Amino acid sequence: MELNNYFRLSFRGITENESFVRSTVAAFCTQLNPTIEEVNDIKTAVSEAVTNCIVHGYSGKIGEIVIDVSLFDDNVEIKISDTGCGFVDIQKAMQPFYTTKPEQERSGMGFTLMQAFMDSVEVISTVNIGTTVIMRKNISREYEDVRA
Amino acid sequence: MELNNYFRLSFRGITENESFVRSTVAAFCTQLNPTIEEVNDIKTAVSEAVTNCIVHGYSGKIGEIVIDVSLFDDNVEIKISDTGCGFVDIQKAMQPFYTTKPEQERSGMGFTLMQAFMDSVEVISTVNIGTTVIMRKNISREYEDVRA
Amino acid sequence: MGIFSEKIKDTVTVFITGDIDEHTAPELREYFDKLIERGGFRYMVINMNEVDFMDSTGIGMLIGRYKKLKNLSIPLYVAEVSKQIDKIFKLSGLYDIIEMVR
Amino acid sequence: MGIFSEKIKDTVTVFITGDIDEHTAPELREYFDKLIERGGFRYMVINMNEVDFMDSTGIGMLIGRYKKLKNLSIPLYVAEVSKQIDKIFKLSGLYDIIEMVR
Ligand SMILES: Nc1ncnc2c1ncn2[C@@H]1O[C@H](COP(=O)(O)OP(=O)(O)O)[C@@H](O)[C@H]1O
Ligand SMILES: Nc1ncnc2c1ncn2[C@@H]1O[C@H](COP(=O)(O)OP(=O)(O)O)[C@@H](O)[C@H]1O
Repeated sequence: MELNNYFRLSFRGITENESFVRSTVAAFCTQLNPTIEEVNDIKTAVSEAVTNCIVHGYSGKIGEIVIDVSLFDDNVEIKISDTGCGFVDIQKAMQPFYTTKPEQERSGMGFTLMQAFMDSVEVISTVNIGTTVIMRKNISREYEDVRA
Repeated sequence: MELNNYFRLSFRGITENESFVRSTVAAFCTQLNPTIEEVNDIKTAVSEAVTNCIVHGYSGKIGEIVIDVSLFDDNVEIKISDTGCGFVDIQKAMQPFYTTKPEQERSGMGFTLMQAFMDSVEVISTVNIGTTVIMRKNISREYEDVRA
Repeated sequence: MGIFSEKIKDTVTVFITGDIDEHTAPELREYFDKLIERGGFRYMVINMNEVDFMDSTGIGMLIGRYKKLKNLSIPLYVAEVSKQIDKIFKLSGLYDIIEMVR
Repeated sequence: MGIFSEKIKDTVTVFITGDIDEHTAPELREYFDKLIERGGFRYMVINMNEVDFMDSTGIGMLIGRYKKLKNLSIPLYVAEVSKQIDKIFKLSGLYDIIEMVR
């Protein structure tokens, strides 16, 4: 599995940047010739993880968010990190509809969507240190091969 | 002059990334409501500086390029850096048609276009350490004000 | 992001354009809640034809509106949901409370 | 990026689509140089209508082709240059050697 390309993006954790960030990740992933559906899955998963950094990790304060995107032959790895509050019970957090901010109308479906739209989701979180989410997705190159 | 938003992008210095990078910078700058012409100017200037990192800074080898984009009330600052070979005579390098790679059909017009399309261009270069180009451009918010 | 509505007989249809995410949700919520407060309709339909993107913040926002309307016995429907948003509706069970109409 | 050409009488017109930059220049150069080697035309026009972007790498590439054609006494023209690329042509004095045609 060879690393063919990568970027790292650090940005201000404000909601204004959400659309910019998911579009940037999606634009980069087009180098793997994904389907439109795969691109949309990636956009959704990125949006979930970035929203969590802003809403939960930094809740109210403004912090920096870092995204690493690595392209391999037929898959992408996306790592999204904050240096915010962190959390303890990762298994509980990943349950559908579990949220610590119901008063803000959060649905608790963030991790569920990340897991549904990506092939794997790994979470590393330490209280007062921060949270890193690592997601991977295979991109089938079938379409490209047919045309080639 | 308040910093309203910023990002830092590090990426592999390969020509495949040029189009991705200039589009990413342009997409971010739309937060200042630039005209189409201003966006195109920024794209061209970014492309010149990134090409220089790849072609001159790292010439042949693959290195990392870092872009910092900072948005202020009515202007943008773009900093583009490589850790490549660097160069000595900055004044000479900035002259129109001056190039050290005429055999590669380089035009020597890179810095000239950066200067024409941005309001200021500053170059810091140290041999064997690398090169940083800092460009600034005012974005007139007239159009937005008229509509508002 | 944009939002506007149209009332025909008993039904108000809300058209959303652009993205539904953490950045746009506050404005969407405000629009919906003013509309609900003003009242004068018996059914609400959200037309999603021009929605480019929605994430789980949208789920929370929709469930919130569903609850407010339920208290007033006003049913909520959606129309013209894109493939990606349809996947999100199915995954989250949203269709159980917000029915799809044509 | 794409490139193709069309010969009508003495004139070959080359159509470029997409971006002209350090990434696409090698393929463009190769196409032009094969076309020039093959010959069979007295004038060359580059139609830029579908070019989305060009930077100074494009200037170098065009000057290179101009020189090759000049050795063969074949004049080079451009057509349908966008506003941004027009600015680049003017700044670099490219119009002095590559004339604009309609
Ligand atoms: N980056 C983060 N920093 C701190 N806590 C987080 C982070 N991401 C997720 N969490 C915790 O995990 C819970 C579940 O997250 P998620 O499934 O995305 O649902 P929601 O965002 O709607 O609450 C959150 O309510 C929060 O307590
Ligand atoms: N990042 C860089 N690293 C090393 N040398 C550079 C760099 N950028 C520019 N130079 C030097 O400055 C010269 C002029 O640059 P420029 O005006 O962009 O023209 P061109 O790229 O066509 O040579 C280059 O030929 C090179 O010698």
